[in-house]
Amino acid sequence: MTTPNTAAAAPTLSEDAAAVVLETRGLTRNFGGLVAVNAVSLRFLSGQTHAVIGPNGAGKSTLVNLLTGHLPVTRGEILFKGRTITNLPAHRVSQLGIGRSYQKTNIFPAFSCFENCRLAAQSRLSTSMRFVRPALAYHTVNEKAQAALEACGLARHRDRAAGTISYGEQRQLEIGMVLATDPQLLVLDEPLAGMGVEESEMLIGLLKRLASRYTVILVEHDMDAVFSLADVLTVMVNGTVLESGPVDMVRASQAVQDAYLGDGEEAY
Amino acid sequence: MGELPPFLEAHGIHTYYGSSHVLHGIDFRVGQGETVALMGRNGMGKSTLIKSLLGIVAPRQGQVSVDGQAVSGADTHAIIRRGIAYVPEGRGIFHNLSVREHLLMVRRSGAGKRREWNYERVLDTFPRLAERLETMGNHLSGGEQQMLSIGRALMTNPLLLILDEATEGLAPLIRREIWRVIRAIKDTGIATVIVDKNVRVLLDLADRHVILVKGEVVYDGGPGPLRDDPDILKRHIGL
Amino acid sequence: MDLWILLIQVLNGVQYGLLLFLVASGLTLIFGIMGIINLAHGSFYMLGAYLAYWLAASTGSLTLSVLLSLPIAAAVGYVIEALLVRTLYRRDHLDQVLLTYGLILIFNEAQRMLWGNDVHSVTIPPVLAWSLKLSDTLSYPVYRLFLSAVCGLLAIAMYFVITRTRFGMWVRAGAANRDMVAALGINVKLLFGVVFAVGAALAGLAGALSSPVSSVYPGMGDSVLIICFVVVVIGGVGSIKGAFLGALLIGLADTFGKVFMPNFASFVVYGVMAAVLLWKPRGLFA
Amino acid sequence: MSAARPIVDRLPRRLLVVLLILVALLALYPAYGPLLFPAKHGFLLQRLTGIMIVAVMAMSLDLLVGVAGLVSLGHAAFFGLGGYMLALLSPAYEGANLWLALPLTVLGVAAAAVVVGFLSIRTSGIYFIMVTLAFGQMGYYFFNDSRVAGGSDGAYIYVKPTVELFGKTLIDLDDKLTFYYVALGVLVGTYLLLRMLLASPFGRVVRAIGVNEHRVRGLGFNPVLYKLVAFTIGGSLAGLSGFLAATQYGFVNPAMLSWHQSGQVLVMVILGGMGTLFGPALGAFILEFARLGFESITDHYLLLMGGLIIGVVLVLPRGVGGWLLTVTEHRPADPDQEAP
Repeated sequence: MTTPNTAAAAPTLSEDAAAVVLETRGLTRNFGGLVAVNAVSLRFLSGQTHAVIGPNGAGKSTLVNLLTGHLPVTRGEILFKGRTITNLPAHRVSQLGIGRSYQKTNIFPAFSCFENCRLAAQSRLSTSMRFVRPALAYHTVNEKAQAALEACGLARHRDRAAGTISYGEQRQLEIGMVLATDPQLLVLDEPLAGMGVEESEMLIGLLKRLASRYTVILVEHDMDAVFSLADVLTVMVNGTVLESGPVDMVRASQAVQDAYLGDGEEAY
Repeated sequence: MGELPPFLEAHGIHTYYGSSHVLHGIDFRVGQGETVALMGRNGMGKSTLIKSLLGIVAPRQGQVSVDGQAVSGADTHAIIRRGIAYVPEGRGIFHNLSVREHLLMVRRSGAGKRREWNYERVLDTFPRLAERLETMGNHLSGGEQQMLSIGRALMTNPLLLILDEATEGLAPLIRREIWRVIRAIKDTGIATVIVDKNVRVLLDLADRHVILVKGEVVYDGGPGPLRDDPDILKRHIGL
Repeated sequence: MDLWILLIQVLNGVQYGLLLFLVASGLTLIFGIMGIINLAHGSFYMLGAYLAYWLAASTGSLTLSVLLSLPIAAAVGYVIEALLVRTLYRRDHLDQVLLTYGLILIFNEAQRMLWGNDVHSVTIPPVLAWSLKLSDTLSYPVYRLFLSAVCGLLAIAMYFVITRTRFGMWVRAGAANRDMVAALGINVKLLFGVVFAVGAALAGLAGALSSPVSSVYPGMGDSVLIICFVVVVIGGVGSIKGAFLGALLIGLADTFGKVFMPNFASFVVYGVMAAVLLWKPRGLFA
Repeated sequence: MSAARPIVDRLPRRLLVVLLILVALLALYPAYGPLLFPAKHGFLLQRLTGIMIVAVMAMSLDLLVGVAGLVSLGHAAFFGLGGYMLALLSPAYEGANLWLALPLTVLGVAAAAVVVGFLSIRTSGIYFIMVTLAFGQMGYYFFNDSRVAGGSDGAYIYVKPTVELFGKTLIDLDDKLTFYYVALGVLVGTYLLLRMLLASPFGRVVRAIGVNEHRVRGLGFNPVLYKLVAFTIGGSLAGLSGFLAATQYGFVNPAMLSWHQSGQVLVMVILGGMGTLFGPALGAFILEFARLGFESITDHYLLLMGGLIIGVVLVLPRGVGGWLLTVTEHRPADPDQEAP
């Protein structure tokens, strides 16, 4: 079994402290007696798409929630560009430039698609404690929202209520909202969950475009998508890192094969 | 292999979550005493199919019958009472009930006054539970919760046991233990529907395999063709 | 001497607390298990009190009327659950607040139509209408002791039912995860109906039992409702144990508040609640 | 929280027309009232004034309940506090100076709302309902049990506040007709103020919190801050409403702060249609007119009120305002609305 630190030995980038965007050190989270994330130490490098896979209950979602401040950490540290962000509340993490999407579609269904993105873009105003001028009169915010809407391919649904577009489009909107917050790092939590075939293909296209422009942490179930998108792959099982490294290496690993197909020795 | 007389039969199940069309006209049957593996990647509709069969989610179209009786539209408890026990994904353990209470709250004889499974036998089967009788649900480990969920299901003396991801997220030793019990249950002649990621075990254990892709059945048959042509699995399930 | 007065106050506080518990336990169960905020719960308390007064006047026996008011309150509760509350399970809490608020108005008006606006008193049965002499100047009414004993016994019985019986296990399981209860083959609709009816019956019983002590008057359900909500929230919504301790806490706080801060007694009760919630935002036992 | 919270950016034109007609009917009432209801005109004028004042409170509560998702059952505390501030600021036998009394009242109530809000916003759901109820009841018993401003008997405000500029009386609040128009002005003004707030960046955030607070935090806003400011604004407007009510009746008593008052206004908000602003104001009129109507039919009007409320819950889940929005929004063919 390789150590998690092999992630840093990715082929495309040398290990350079400056290139480490996000790092976890011994990150641990307990729920009662259950250790959902257990001493996870990972490095996420600038410009890379780093996928995290693993069976249900492996701790992927908990990891995302810890990285983005949605859950407090039990033990360990999280560093963003060298500064600790451990246990910062979610809104502060977001303001630092870590944008996340959610596994379960998490939008404002009654608002128009544009308003969803506009609200996201508005979060980058110095403050939203502005009471008099209409929100729609802030043109830079509008432009950012429109750009995000176009980037996620929903410009044609600009004025439709987000709850009325198709499920796949809602997943796209979810990503559009993240883009509208000008993130430096994207944390995408199962962006393909529950999508149809054509919808998946469309979204994978979108993710590919994003992968070339952003540093991405991608938590996903869909193997095809992961293999076609990721530079680095981390496999989690039972809250711990089973393997981490370049995609092809991890893919060939026996331990990973077993985690997915069973170890065959499970005589009963 | 001759077809077993059906215990549970479903035809043309269409289920929606809101406007999202999840199941596209599924036919599904379980013979008496038959072990059926329900397979497919995440999000393909396996759990939704089970919930539709049990009336936990109301299908928009389709018929379900249990033991020859139509149960479409019936309340969940009434469907369950026809001899089905359900071990849900996530185990469905009550945080505020002890192990003992979990077992006693559902103790009943099955169809035809069958009483094969009782408190003592369940505890014999899961010795770890016997050691933790007064422990509350939220203080059990994942493996203990899983054993309790299965033990609780057996207390109802079912004719059909549905196991949704019963080995998910468990340590290998515990998984082995769970598989041993499932095999033992199968051998007592209880029909089972098993959803699991462990394809190798399923190929060995199940009489019949149903593979779902995007809410449709793409394979329904014995394990033979799946063993002979690994491509089928690779395409629909595997790495 | 002071010790006797203290004892009397403690007895009063405990008696009030136990009475509150009878009402609050139903409220907390109905919210904890069924997810229903039932503002009309106090109306069952009022119903019990008026039934006791009315039946005692016509049958001449308070004991009989208390026993009769119990099934009547349960039946009214069951019918209301089946006709109205059942439509609200999947609805917003605010719809429940609004509908049960409407029910309060109807109950209050029905009370006025049937029994008028007067304050009525109910006579204590002769067997219990005497006082225990504590000292030369102090005595304690036996009926209050009897009331505490009955409420205490009911609390114990409830504890037994909840912790030891299958029905109790279903109720607790329902509070944790009602869909799973149905998936185990238990008729949740019926369970909910019964819980609602039992809650109504307990509140009605509390009203009937306390009628000789507190008299019977219009709007009596509203004040008990609010104080019971305080009890439930202090204890943690859905927790019977919490309701019990919360009820005793409020009973004692109210009684001693009246002794030590006669001008701010009610203020004390709400102050206790605010303090508890600031310390534990989800109550003591949530 | 309910995901189907209606969004009212621009009112449908037909609805706007309906609302303008209603406002015009109110504005012209003093002209046609004496002709239509010769015997009851004075009474109705007073009643309408009172309803408009309560409608202001209902809209202020809608900002909390319908927009921010903060279900407060203690809103009357701010209403009552506004009234008591006026009573305390009024010298014994002369009118308070409005230029002083009004800002002081609003500031005082705002300060109380900041404190109560700061303490209650930590909780959520039914706990928030109950904490606000507790604070409301604390306010009630504070005025009921203490000797402040007459205790449980309440206190009279013998002379209405004076509105003077350079020694000249601008507005005579003692004049019933003048006061009627003041109330109408405040009603329309509050509505427009809240509409402005809702359209602002602040309002958008608060509205989003009411729909999905978790997501708002994920986008980088601190919801606690926005909820606190919204709570304070809502409380202050309720204080303004209480100030006007005390001015109208010349009397304050602890019942102004009671949970009954909070509950009644909450019913106006839900019945009128949460989150629509105009709906809760309509709710105030509907409930009060229903009461007037039922009172004239039977002594047991509460029975009918209860039935009306239950009926609305069962038949109009989004309240009267939500229903009005749906019927006036009726757009014939919109190709973009077709599912792809």
